[in-house]
Amino acid sequence: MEEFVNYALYFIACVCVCVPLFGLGLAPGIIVNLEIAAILGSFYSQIVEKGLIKTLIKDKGDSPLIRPMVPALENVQSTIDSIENGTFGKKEEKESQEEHEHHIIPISVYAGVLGILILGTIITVGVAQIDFGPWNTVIAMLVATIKASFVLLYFMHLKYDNAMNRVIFGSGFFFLLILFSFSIIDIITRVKPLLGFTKF
Amino acid sequence: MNTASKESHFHHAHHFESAAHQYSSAKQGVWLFMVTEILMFGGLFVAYLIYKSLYAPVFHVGSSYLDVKMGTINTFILITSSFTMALGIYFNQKNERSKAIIFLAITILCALGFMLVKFFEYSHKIHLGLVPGKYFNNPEFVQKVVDFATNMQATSSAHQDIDIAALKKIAPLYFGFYFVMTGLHGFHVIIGACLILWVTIKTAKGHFGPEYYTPVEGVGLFWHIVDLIWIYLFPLLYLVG
Amino acid sequence: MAHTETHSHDYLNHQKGLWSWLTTIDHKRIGIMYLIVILFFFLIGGIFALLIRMELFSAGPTLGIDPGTYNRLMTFHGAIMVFMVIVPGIPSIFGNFLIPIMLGAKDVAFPRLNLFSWYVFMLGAIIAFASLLFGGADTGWTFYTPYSIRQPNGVIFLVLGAFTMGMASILTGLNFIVTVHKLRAPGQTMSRIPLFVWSTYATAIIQVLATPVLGITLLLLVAEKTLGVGIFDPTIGGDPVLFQHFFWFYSHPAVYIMVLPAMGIISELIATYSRKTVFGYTAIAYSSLAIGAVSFIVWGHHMFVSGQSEFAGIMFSVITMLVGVPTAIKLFNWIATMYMGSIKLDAPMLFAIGFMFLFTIGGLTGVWLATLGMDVHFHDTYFVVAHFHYVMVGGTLMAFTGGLFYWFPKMFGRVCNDGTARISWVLIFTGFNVTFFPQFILGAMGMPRRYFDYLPQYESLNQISTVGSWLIGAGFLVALFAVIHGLLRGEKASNNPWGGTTLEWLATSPPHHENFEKTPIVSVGPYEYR
Amino acid sequence: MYSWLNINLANTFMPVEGTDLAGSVDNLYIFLLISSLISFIILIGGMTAFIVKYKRRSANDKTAYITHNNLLEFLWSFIPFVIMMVIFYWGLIVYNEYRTPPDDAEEIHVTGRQWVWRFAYKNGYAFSTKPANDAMVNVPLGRPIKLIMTSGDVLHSFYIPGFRNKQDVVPGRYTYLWFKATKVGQFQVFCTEYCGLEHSNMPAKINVMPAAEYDAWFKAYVPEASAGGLADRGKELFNERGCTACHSVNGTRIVGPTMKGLAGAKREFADGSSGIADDAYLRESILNSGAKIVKDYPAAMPIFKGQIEEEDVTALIDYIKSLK
Repeated sequence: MEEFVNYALYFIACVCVCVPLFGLGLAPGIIVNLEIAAILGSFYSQIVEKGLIKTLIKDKGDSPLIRPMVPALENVQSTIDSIENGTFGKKEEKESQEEHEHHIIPISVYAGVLGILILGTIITVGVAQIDFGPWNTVIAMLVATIKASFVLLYFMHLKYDNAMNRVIFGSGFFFLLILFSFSIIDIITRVKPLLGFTKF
Repeated sequence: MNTASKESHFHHAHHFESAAHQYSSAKQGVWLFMVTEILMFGGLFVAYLIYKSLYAPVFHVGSSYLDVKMGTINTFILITSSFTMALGIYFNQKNERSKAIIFLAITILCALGFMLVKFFEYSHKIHLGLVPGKYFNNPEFVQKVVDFATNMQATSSAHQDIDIAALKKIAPLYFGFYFVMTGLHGFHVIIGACLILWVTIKTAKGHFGPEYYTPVEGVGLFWHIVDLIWIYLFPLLYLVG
Repeated sequence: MAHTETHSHDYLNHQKGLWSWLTTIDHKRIGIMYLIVILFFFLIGGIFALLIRMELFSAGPTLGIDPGTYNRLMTFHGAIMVFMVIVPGIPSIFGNFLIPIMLGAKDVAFPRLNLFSWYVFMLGAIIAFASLLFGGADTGWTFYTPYSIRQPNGVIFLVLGAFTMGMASILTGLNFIVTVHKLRAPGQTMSRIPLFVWSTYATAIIQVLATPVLGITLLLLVAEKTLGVGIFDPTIGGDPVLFQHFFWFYSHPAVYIMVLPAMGIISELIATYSRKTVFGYTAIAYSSLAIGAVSFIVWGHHMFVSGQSEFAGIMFSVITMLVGVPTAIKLFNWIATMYMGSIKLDAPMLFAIGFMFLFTIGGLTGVWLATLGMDVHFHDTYFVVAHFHYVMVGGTLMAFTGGLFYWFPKMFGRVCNDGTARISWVLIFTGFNVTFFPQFILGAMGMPRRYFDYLPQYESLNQISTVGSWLIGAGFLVALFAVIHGLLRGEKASNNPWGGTTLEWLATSPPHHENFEKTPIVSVGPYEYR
Repeated sequence: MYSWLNINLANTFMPVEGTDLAGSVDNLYIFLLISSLISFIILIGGMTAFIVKYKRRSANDKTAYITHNNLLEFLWSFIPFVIMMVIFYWGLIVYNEYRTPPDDAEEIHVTGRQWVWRFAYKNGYAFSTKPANDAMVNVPLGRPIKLIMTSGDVLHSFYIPGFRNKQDVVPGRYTYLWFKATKVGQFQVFCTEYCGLEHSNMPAKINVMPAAEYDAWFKAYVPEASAGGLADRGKELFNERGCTACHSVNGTRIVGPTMKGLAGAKREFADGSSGIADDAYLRESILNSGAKIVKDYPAAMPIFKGQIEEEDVTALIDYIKSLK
């Protein structure tokens, strides 16, 4: 009996804490911030008049409890300000206006990225031959992520793109994470899987 | 900054304020479509990871059947094609049309090369009978899975509860995943090749210039996503089994 | 259209001939084409519904059809209504027609893509109906494996049809997100766009992020049926519960795709007919996004008794309670909008009141089904059937009909006869309650759903329910008559017949084919009733 | 548990309670019903009051410009949240009773197949619900029973409205459901997960007997020694795999053709061809039923290829041939 009850209480606590923190801490982009701010915003816009967050940060900013929350609170405040004074939507327009002349990356950078990708492939294949047991998976995924991030940043110009596109792309992985974590939470509690990390 | 420079007779669409406005809208639209591609392949990766953790022996022996040499060649092909695609866009931006056509053509050749290598891999597996579910008849593979599972059970106590008899029926599952994932990816490579062909023809006809090259960049983004998916597919299937 | 040639550059008469319609890239014409097609599918889905209710009139086989045909009727009623009427319904018709006008834009961001998604939608519908030639599908609209794997090939066509229509849904969602981001009128910040645009924006985000997972699930199902891949087939290692996870990961956000645009329409109707600024604009706008965000992490409440583990059940139950809060916020805000307003009970407002009435019942019973203790008894009984009809028919279709009568003058330049529309409301509202409230009781008494035949003790309530379904059928026919009559002989409509303040009422009705001669400058909120 | 809550009026529609658990579910049901009724009356009552009070009197009434009120909005989002957490927690307590069977529960094995339930007791007594017979699942009064359930082909769901209990039956693994009956009598069982043609014709009955009578019945049963012949093994399989659901052995037609006198008889098929029902035909029809469909019979037989071992097929054929 207790096992279920404390599971449930533990879970309620973690949902109420991690959703705002996870959202604000990891993904500063506009949509994810907006959606998490939506949950916070719908309470703040109801509970907190204007400026209470500012006063909260100003006078209690250094108390141990509030200090870690300060960046997150500023984030929410800046989002609400940008929405209130109507600069929210327009911001990217201005950004893309300055970036008017389309950003052209020199060939040398492309060549450099190609080199890194080829090197990465050689490393993964090489490392795969040696049997590190459980660490094989971790290394392979690490190298693949590095290669993927280079392709994303330079070949796909994500580095010079505005924040909205980065957020759009990030939200895809975020929702994949949700699908995987909730399905595996169900399956782990039913069937004992052999985690990829076990030594074969 | 007039929106229509002299050589490229480009006028931005009537419902946009300026060329930059149209460009950033189009870019955002393409990025949104890339998210749907990631989510679709992501669903497959999630299913693969879940089943790999459920039936580890089947996936371990299965991946040893894959030819890592061919996989590596394919990875090199796709990476170079990604590079030549990026150059194709670069020269279009610089308005050097002939160079752009050359690099786009190389990208299409790489795509066809990728499909050729895949054709050899597939025909080799079909010849061995290592095909999904219904049509699977390779008892030797099933036997290998069973042997591997039994010695796994013998070596470490953690895996006592593997149901060996069931593994006999589950063995073809690995090749089900292999053919669905690489097949869907191969289909996207073909779509990419056709799109690049369409863009090369438009480049030849001089529709693009430093002012307007959105279709090339859009197709480029799609091609890089296809390459990105293969970057994750290759280690998951071939190396990490 | 018998329409006087006063000014020919409104979008209906700007160009003539069928070919100009089939190759149009004007978002208004595409909205009308979606309207015609979706009303036709709604008619077919409705006929299947009436046949099902007729069959369930009495215990034994009533219409003399065998269970196989009944199961096909049940499957096609579900598939047509979900994939062809309610999911594309409000976003593609009213979203396409109104969002550019409400934002003061000339068209959606990608007009040709808009037309392409209409053709993809039609292709999907044709493929889905082609399944009738290959033995039809009798798996229910949820295609649960391993049953759907063992059925004739008709299932493959229905699944591919649903996949293609999902593709059209992604493209429409993509189009709306970029339109809302990039094509707002000068001075129109995100807090000055109408609430209908906010809710369709939240819907578009869900469409883009949820539908691909449905795409891959249906593709895997087709691979399962053709190649026997074994991912969902338990005899060769698959896990049917995993199919349910993948299916409901899309299908629960899909029910929010269905209801969020309806909430958007209700915000518009209540604001205009109470002639009062909406109470808690930011709260309603943020609630749409909050519902969109939380809808992705609650799908497990469809699987409490499906063999899903207890811990996952607890987790999904607590998060489903979270989703209830933003919905409750919206309901309270709408009612607060009516406070101190000046309410005129025209037909669209009647449909909005009907929505509030039925959606409240649907929402409250939803909380019951999210409670673990109750769902074990109520799952897969007629209680669930009543719940989702209250939310979908009572919610989305009431709002859809209300929206149709509300924006009819703007779309066609003519006003529908208000009396006929009110009669149709009375018929639909009473018929609906007579049909589906007894099903709550049937569910409590334990009658399972998708039953061709039932025990005699359930007969009397089923008979009441069938009579109610005739009333709904009559009600929607009267509504259809009101629309057709309005098209042909409705009296000319002014630009702003109902006194609305959102941008579309500045345009002429029917609007200029470029929406506005001069792009309007927005300086105030959307509901400024001073 | 809460006597003042136990208003029988609200309880009339729920089937008769067969277990204590059903009692606590009904209390939760009454609490939910009343709380929803109150909130419905507040919401819709408030709305109708506003509609009547603020009727539009003239074409251009002036209305109050109220945009928001923070305290009110906080109240009506925090209070529903608290109520919902209370409802969740009460539901969790009841759910916990559902899902933690006591250790001393007696086990009965249940196998769901397309359109038949098969029950097997610890003492070897086993029976199927089809062909329709009056055999019922005998269960002792006041002692916990745990049903270990699996499915032979597709998803089914074992639902006992009287006990307010339901659990899906998933092929390929075991799911369980437990109850402690507190009222003697018969309780209806339905299949609630859609499973095809006869989904609505797959009932069973649980017969709650006084404990002493149950124990007597339980000991009285002596499994008759099976003669061990192939045909007997075939007969056992014929019942065990649910063939009785569609094929009779006494000449009457159910869904599929009868087995009586089948071996060696001439058969016309749906595609107009005909043939003798020899061993090869029987084997093919068992493993791949779609191959030859007999004229004017539905093609509703599941595919058994890959689900029945070779020697079981020969045992079945032997049994069919013994049915003259």
